[in-house]
Amino acid sequence: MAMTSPTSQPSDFWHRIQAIDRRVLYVLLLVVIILPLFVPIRLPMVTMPSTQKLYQAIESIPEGGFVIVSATWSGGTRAENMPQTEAILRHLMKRRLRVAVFSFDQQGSQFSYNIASRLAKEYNYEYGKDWVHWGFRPIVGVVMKSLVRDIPGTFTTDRDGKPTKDMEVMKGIRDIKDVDAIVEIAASGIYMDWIGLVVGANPNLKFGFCPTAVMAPETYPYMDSGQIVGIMEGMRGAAEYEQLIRATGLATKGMGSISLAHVLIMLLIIIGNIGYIATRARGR
Amino acid sequence: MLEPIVRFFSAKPPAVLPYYVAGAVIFSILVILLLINLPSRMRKPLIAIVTFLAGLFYAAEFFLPIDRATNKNVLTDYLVSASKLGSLLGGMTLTLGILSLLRVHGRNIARLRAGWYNSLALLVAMVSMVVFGLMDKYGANASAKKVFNVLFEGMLINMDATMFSLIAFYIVSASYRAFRIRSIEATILMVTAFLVMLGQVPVGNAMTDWLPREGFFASLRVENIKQWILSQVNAAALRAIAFGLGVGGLAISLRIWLSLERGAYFEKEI
Amino acid sequence: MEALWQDILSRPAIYAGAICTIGLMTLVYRENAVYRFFEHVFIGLAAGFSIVVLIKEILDPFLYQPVFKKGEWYWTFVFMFGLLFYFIHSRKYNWLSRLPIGFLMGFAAGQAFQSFANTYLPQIAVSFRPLYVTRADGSVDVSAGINNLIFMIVLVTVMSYFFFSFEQKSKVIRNSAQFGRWVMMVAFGAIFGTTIMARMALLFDRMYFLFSDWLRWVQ
Amino acid sequence: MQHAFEKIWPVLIVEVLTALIIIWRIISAQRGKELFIRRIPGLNAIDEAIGRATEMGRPVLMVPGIGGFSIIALQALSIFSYIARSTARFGNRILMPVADATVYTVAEEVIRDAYQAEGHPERFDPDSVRFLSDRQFAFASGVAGLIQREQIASSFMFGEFFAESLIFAETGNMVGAIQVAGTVQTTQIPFFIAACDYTIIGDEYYAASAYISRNPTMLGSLVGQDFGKLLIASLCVVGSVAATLSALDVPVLGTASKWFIDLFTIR
Repeated sequence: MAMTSPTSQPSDFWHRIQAIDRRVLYVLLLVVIILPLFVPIRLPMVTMPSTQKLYQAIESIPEGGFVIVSATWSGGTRAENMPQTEAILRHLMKRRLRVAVFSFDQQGSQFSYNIASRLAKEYNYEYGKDWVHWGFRPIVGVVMKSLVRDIPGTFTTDRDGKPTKDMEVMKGIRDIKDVDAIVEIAASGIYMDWIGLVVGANPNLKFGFCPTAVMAPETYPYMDSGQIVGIMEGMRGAAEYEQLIRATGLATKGMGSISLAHVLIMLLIIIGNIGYIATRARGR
Repeated sequence: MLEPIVRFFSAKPPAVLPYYVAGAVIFSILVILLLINLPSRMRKPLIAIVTFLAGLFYAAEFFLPIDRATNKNVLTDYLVSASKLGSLLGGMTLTLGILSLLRVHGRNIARLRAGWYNSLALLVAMVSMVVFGLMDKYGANASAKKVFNVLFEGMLINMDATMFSLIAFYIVSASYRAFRIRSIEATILMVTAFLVMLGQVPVGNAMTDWLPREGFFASLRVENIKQWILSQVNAAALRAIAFGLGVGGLAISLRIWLSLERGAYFEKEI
Repeated sequence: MEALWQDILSRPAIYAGAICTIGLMTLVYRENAVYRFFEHVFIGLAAGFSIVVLIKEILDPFLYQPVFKKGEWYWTFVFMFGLLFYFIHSRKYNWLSRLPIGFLMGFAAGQAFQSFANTYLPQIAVSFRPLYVTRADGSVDVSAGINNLIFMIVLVTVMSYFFFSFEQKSKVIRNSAQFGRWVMMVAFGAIFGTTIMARMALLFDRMYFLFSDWLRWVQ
Repeated sequence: MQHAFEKIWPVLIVEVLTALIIIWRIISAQRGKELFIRRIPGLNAIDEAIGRATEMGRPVLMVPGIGGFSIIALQALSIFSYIARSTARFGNRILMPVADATVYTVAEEVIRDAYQAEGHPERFDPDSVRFLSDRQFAFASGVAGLIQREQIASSFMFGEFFAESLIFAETGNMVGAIQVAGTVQTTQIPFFIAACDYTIIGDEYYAASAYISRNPTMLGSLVGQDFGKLLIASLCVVGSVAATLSALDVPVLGTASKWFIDLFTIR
């Protein structure tokens, strides 16, 4: 299907639009990716039901509720997972819910701490009182099984090794029944472990999942069955979420770039085909 | 009867440990000397036996009856050791790879071939990563940690991300060039890619936002078309391909396990 | 100038990352001396890091610690067995390297039973799709039935494409295989379309790194 | 599913039966039964691609993917051994960057053997098979650089490929190489289709060595595999009929159908 580019090109218009130099395409791409960083581009946005559901689930948590955010991602998927983490934490802090962050990934632990502490400043969240970071926790199965029965016992210390026992944020939190929601931001199939080991243990627990766009389709069945309460799908989901909580963050900018890039690709495909059809029609 | 063997292979206190380790080394060397003199007609059967036994462990672990309560059988507890063994053996080949790098680039430098300075840069980068990486783990030097941070977080991670991101450029040129209505297959490929792209971005969704959200016409909204393609056609086709791959993989595994495999590596006289 | 130095020294990792990013990105224009240099640095760093990982995460915890800290002396045998790999460069005793290689192959092959059972067997029962579907309230869901029928047709026709030895003289099998190939193109087009999103996000992340983390032109 | 006895029936009916059929077909094929195999166009193109490299006097690239040492990598090496025999005959320069040290170790031997078997051991350049990096994108940067510097004429990519597939395929396309690719990572097939001249799909990959070598053992195995696939496909069809019957609540048959579905339901 991939024809090697023709060596001798007739210089007429229809042929030329079929063989635009790749460097021209690359410059165009760079322009559409960079532009929205500097010029805010507002594109029409339709919120997907999956994003809406996640937002409503968080909205329905009573004030002072306790939410666990797990950020199991690393640098490789920063582009999608960072805006998601930021959007969800922003919403939780806006609603003044108690937040506990941790990660099954070493890098994710660092990233999520940076994001949370930056937002904490913005929303006057006090560490230890309003939020806590439990740090990096290896071995998924062990942590999940144990947090169902005993949360303070599972996370005895925070990321700096300080004991969590007397922290105000953990007051009254004993086991999974005291948790209102868990949101996992991940680039892997870890949602299956949450569903298998944790979600069923508390019927009122809301489990939200924020996968990368590539991962998302395989999670739809679990939203239909209600095991996942809502899904924030890649950067696009994050952009929609930002719109729902009325914040313009990284995802809105990113989505501007990404949408324009899609439009660029689609236009190029159309142009190429017009040229192809035109030359073929003439060839007959 | 097994008791003395188990005791022999148990952990040993520091006092006698060196003797056991030295004994194991000497014993292994003796075995290797013996193998060196093995007549050639016995070599292939020996390799076949080793391969079979290695595979037998995992096969038996899977097929042996289990205790319902613990979900284990007699071999399950050894899985961890087996995977350590596998990583250790696999890891030991890395030195062969590194030797290849050293050979190719060492020669470039020694003969001052064109671009020898690049080879030098490669070796310098490698050595500094090893030195500071190990200092980072086993030393407590703050400035060493800082250098490691520049090498790892600053350079390596960003280089990973950059190479990864180049795919964005290539995906543009590839789709521009390949998605032409040249043949039925190319046309199908293009149309679905196009529809899914429309469903991916808000701009596309806005195009069909005038359609109702419920009822029959809702299924014509681009995001629903996209979802339908992914959940019905895509899922079914990928599953069908996966079944084929599963059976094919099983067949090759069987052939290798039972030393029935033929072709390049397997047919050579040794 | 002074201020620039201060800035570089205060965040050297960011500066190093930015230079590496730009250096590798020049590849899309064409292969050039700058790219070549950074490519070699990249491979060198990666090789160095692999050595570090080998020592830190394999040799230390699986060999040194068990043998010398816990007294599990028998791991010495594994190490000695692994040394047989190095006979690969010997002309005469080259075959000895086939022992550990055969061992690893056997290991990989033996796992196939479990991985087949784990990966593919559960997918069989999920493919049992009823053509008659009722909703919770008892009414008939026609579209779900049609979707299930389409699912089955796709599954079977695509599988028929992968029959290698049944003679494709039969018109039914040949048409089914042809249709299966077309349906696969639908699937591949869809994968292509969904992947674009993730790749564009990566490029955006790079630009964000350059313009925000490094240059601080964007907040 | 960690153990067979967690749900023994599907394991016996599908997995063990398939395995036995494959072994049986292999053994009967070794006794000399004539076997047929359908055309796989991508594999026929291998000779064409080598021929072009010979004409142009530019090197041939072979990439065995970035996966570790496994059955997939071994399969790639059998294909490359065939290619190396041709290049040994025609005297093409070859390049084979490898991403896994164990694969590299075996690959060097396989390629050297191929040259030996063709009677041209002197034409084998030990530097042509080289370990680059076991880190995905470091390897990708190295291969991309190699493709452009060496201006390769043809490129063969067989093995496990992930996101880097398009980097290889597009840079190869840039220098105008003829490209043939195949991988078991189905998510990468679209990118190979878009940028390569020939792509082999799905388990055509596992059929490749049988197709090229026409070795009876391998062909027999292929026939056995077809039976395995036929078994699974029929089970799916029967299962769907059963699911429909049980949804319609047909007396007797409905109950039998439920039993049948239960038999195969795991978890």
